[in-house]
Amino acid sequence: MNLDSAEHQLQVLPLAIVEGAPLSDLPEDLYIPPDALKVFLETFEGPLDLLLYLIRRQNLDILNIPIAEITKQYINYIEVMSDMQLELAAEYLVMAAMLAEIKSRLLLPRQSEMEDEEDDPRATLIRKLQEYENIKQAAEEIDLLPREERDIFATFVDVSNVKVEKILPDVQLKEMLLAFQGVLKRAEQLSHHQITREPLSVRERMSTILENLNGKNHLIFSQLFNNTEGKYGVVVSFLAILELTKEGLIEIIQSEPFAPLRITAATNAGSSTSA
Amino acid sequence: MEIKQIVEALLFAANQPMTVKQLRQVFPELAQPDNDEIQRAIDAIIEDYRLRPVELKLVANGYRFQVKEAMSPWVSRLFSEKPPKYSRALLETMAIIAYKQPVTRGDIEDIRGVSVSSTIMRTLLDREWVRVVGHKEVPGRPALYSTTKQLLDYFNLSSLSELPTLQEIEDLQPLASSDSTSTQETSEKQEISSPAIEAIEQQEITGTLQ
Amino acid sequence: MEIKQIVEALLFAANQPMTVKQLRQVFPELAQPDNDEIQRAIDAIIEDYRLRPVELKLVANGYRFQVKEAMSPWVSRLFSEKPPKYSRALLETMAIIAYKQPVTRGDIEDIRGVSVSSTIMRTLLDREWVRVVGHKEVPGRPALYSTTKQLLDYFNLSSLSELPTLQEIEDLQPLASSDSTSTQETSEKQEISSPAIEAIEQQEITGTLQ
Repeated sequence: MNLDSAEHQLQVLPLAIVEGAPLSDLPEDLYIPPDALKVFLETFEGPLDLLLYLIRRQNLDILNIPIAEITKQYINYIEVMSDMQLELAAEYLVMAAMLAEIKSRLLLPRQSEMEDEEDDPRATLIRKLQEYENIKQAAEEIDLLPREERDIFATFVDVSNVKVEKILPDVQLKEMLLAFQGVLKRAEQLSHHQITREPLSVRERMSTILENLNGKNHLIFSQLFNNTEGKYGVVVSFLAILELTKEGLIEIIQSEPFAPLRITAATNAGSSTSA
Repeated sequence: MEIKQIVEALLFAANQPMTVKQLRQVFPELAQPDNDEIQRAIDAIIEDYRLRPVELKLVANGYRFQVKEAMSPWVSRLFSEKPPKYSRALLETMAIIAYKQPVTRGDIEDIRGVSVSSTIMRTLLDREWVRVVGHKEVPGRPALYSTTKQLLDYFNLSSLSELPTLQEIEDLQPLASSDSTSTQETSEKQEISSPAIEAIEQQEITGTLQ
Repeated sequence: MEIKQIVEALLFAANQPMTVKQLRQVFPELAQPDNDEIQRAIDAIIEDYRLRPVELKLVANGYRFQVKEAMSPWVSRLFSEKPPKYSRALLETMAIIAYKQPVTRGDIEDIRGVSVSSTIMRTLLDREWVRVVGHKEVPGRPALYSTTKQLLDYFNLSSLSELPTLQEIEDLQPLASSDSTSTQETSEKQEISSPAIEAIEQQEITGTLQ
């Protein structure tokens, strides 16, 4: 699938300007135009995948790959990548080094006849390529298997007329909080996920306002405040309205000066609230 | 594909009753059968299941498949066994909805870093711990989820603000039963301010909440 | 009440797959039909639904009613949310665990030639498709991963052997450029019926309800 799209791109995309400057010394045997190199890292699942692509692309026998030629092509890719200052996973460089080693070994006369197949880096490489290709194929086939959520759907048969009450799993509050603790720890590691420290009463109020708005055209701004809640309640409501506006979930509308403010559900598309 | 087959599949797959109109709307606009055709299909299905242990029944909100009344002694035996436990993924999802509401499924996935299965969302909705309070006006109009009063009642809280703060959660100790290694940590008294934490402590002493 | 009727009602009412044994245990102790009777009832039900849009299917955790695959274009129109898509990296990781289990993360990285992201492992564990079955006794004691019955259920399979067969690795012919003819290591059989896997299959996975 990815190979196809890569090939497709190569036919469609013209040679392009890379980062403002035309790329002049593009190796001729490079099969992907420079534009596609940008998606290189996402297209290929690693050095083995790239090598397989190079081999399959030329209908070569995996058991008899021309190491020198493949190495040259592979290294060309890597060079272009680094010219473009794309961040390259270390594995790609390790593979380049391995290929270079194999190539140099093949040029040298054999040192020892006792050398094991095990030690032959070419045999190791071929084995790895085969193993990876098998897994890759199996993964593709697995992806085609019918699966839940996409091809297979559960049946729902109502049992509410059954007299005995269904025993549902019990959850302790602490269990939930500990699970959340785990989430927070992970979120800390991925520093770009900030869990904001909104007071919960505000978030709760946000939900209430949205729910009250559900199915209605609008609410009058002043109706969102309940005087019996005192100053604190008014502040909570106000913060909730501001937060909802900030998150683009509601809009505050005033049709004319001094007209009552109205709150509506945000509408980017047509406001079809009926399900 | 026969209309009857499609209608039957839809009625089995839907997790809520479906009206004739709703069934019709599942068909592509240009190939929608009329209401009569749908109704005829429904009638035929009802007839097909006359002798089976499940039936297609018209309830207030539409048609749904349900287990026949006569089967309830057997089905109730099925549910009387000890229930399985909820997964950690479900608990995490529930906590995120509680603390970050109103949130879309995408928001939850962002925070958890993994996709949330439909089963989890359905379990939470079925249990009425979570509900849809609106839709976000972005492409796809994803549902916005919030927790419900039922959830608060379940945990014996009168308002979400009684839940511990994020800081208190970070300091939360693991469940006593699963942790036997650190003795020194337990001796350290925690600063406890939230009623929920107190409730938890109580709960741990007296057993279960329910 | 006929056994077949009861079994059919139970299978529809249970919202998870049921084994023959589980079905039998719903019956009162003194009136339990034997496994053969349950199996005959199941076979008869399967036959009854042959031409209907739903089917009774055997998956890893037992029998379940499900909407037939052919109906999916219609049924998916019922749900606004798109089914999740899984990346090649995730599918390949999953395939390696399925075919080579039990494996460590290092084994997976070895085969794929790249590092495995934590997100992928977490997604697999989170969906309960993969679990840790032990630790390899090498420095660092890395976790050993295996697939679960839930994974098979998800892919509508009843056993690992129904997975697409992995091609055998061809014997490496004597290298053209080298004169060495030392005997090749015979290619490992890639059949998925190793004793380890059978043990895993037999192991009861205590399914958690999501």
